[in-house]
Amino acid sequence: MNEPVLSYHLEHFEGPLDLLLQLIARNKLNIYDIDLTALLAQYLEQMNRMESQNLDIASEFLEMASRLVYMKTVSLLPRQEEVTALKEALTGELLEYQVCQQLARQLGERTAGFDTFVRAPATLPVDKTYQNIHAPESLFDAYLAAVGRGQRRLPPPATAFTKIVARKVVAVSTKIVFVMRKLWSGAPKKLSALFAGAKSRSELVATFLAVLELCKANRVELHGDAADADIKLLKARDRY
Amino acid sequence: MSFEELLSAIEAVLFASGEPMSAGRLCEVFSLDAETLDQLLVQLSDRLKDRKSGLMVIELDGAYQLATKPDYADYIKSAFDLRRKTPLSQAALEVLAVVAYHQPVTKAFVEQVRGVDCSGVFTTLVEKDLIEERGRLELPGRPLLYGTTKTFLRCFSLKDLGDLPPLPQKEQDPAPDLAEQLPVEAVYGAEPLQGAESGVAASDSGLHTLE
Amino acid sequence: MSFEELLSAIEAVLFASGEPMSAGRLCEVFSLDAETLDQLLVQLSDRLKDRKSGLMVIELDGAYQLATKPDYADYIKSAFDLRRKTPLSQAALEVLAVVAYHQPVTKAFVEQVRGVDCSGVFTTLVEKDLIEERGRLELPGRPLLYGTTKTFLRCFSLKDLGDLPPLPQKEQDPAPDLAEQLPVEAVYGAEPLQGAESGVAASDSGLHTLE
Repeated sequence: MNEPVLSYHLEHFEGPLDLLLQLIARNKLNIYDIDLTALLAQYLEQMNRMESQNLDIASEFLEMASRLVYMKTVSLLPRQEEVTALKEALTGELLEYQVCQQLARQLGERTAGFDTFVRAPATLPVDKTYQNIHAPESLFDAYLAAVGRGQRRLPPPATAFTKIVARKVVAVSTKIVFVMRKLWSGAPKKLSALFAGAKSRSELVATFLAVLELCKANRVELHGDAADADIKLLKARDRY
Repeated sequence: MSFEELLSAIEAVLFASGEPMSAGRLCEVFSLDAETLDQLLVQLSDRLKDRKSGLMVIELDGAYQLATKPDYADYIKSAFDLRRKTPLSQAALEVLAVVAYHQPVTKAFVEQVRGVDCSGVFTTLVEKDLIEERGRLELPGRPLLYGTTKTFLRCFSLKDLGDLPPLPQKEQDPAPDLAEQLPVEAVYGAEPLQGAESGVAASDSGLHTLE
Repeated sequence: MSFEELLSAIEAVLFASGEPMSAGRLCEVFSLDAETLDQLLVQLSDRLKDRKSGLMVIELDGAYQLATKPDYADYIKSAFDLRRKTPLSQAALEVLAVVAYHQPVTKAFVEQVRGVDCSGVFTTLVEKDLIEERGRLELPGRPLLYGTTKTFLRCFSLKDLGDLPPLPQKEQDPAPDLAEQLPVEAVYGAEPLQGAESGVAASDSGLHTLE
């Protein structure tokens, strides 16, 4: 069964089942009693070919490969019950998919209706306001239908974001300017003084980041520990 | 109102509606009983044929719609710059087939049959109005169910789902004896179709003779 | 193509168009000169009259359109009125319920809850005046927010939103419980401080409730 098969042009597969069906048909394998050795070899060869053509191999193909390998392994065991069951399951899936393909072909042969055209509804200046009356409970039922009783799938509601977004976020750049102005006189200041007037946590964070930026750029110098530290602006002549 | 005028009025209403209109609603608009409406629609259909109209009346699952005849498709496509080919991929046809024969059905079921992820195809088919939501399945995760639409019926020239090509009875190729042991319906028709369409599944199914 | 068939093809194209089509475009599609087209349209008009069609050709500013005859306006109106009474689909009800309980809410929120695209349903619900736009969310993309309308209250026999049937468990508003898991202020640190202590106290208390 390992004779060259490169003459086949198996290019497009709808999925691993489609590939298996094609391999089975081309190699005249018995779908009801699959020759695992032959099928696995062919399947892996096809995967290699896809890989060598730099095709993206969908995870489904890899899954099927590992399934076939597993079946092959199990088939080496003395007891054959498990492999028989696995093969039957695969046969079932292949037959089912074969029917699906056949029905799809039949549908594909009768697409003449795609050549009929209809028109959009007339746009009458009519009031489309809804008219029916429902019990309020119908909403409750629909809500549970959509969300489920556990309500696990609820994403955070819009209001959760408005809170964040409504707050003013202070830009670090404005704080850089602020720090430089404070220190412009050249005299060292207490680091803590820079934070004294902060009105929000965002402002505190921005001020801190501004100080770090300025340190990195070699524009300020810090001496001392923690809140007690002094900060001094380095004028151009002081640097380096 | 004369009989002739009634036909014209129905034509006008179907034209304005655009979408398929149920027999029930037509009866209500024109204060007709179902039988008379049926006759009138046959007459309207004949009249359009006699006068070589470019239009026709189609019946879709008990609703009626005016549509253009397929003969003029090329002109319409060129007038509106529509693509020529039927825009359905093999994947789309396969998904449609499973949904049509098993509806209502979950995406997971279809994916199991096809062995591949079908999310993209489902989105496309919903966009093309060939399938639609049909409630949810009472299972963990409450998956959505899908069924085919009236547009699906029109596009595949089906009056209703009973018109679908019958399921294949057995495998054409190999091992007839094994095919008997494992009838396709036993594998494929695992979920009975609900409602009026059950005839599709039942008609060819050896399983039902057991009852 | 025979003359008769050409008329039918023009009828079909005008039907599918819905909107007026310029004479120029029609000439192009059918490879006709303007004069011939004029004659054909007169003929088509006559043919519709002959077959006592409910439709007619109208000309507006050198463009042509198929339209219903005014005689049938009342029927058409009553057909459209009936459409208003079509009950909401399950999908529409679900969307409406999620909007009602969580408003103001984005389409993305509803789609995440339902696990499926809901654009069409939103359009329909706005058309039916059951939901309406409520400004935008100040997030990238500035998505639209939706809420329910007065018509909604009337159709569901509610005096106000407080009348909505209460949801089970504590989750009438999932916000507080989410906030506990993930205190927005603690993470983003953007809460205004009215004096440093209160801010610290607040975030501390949030953490210590776990003990």
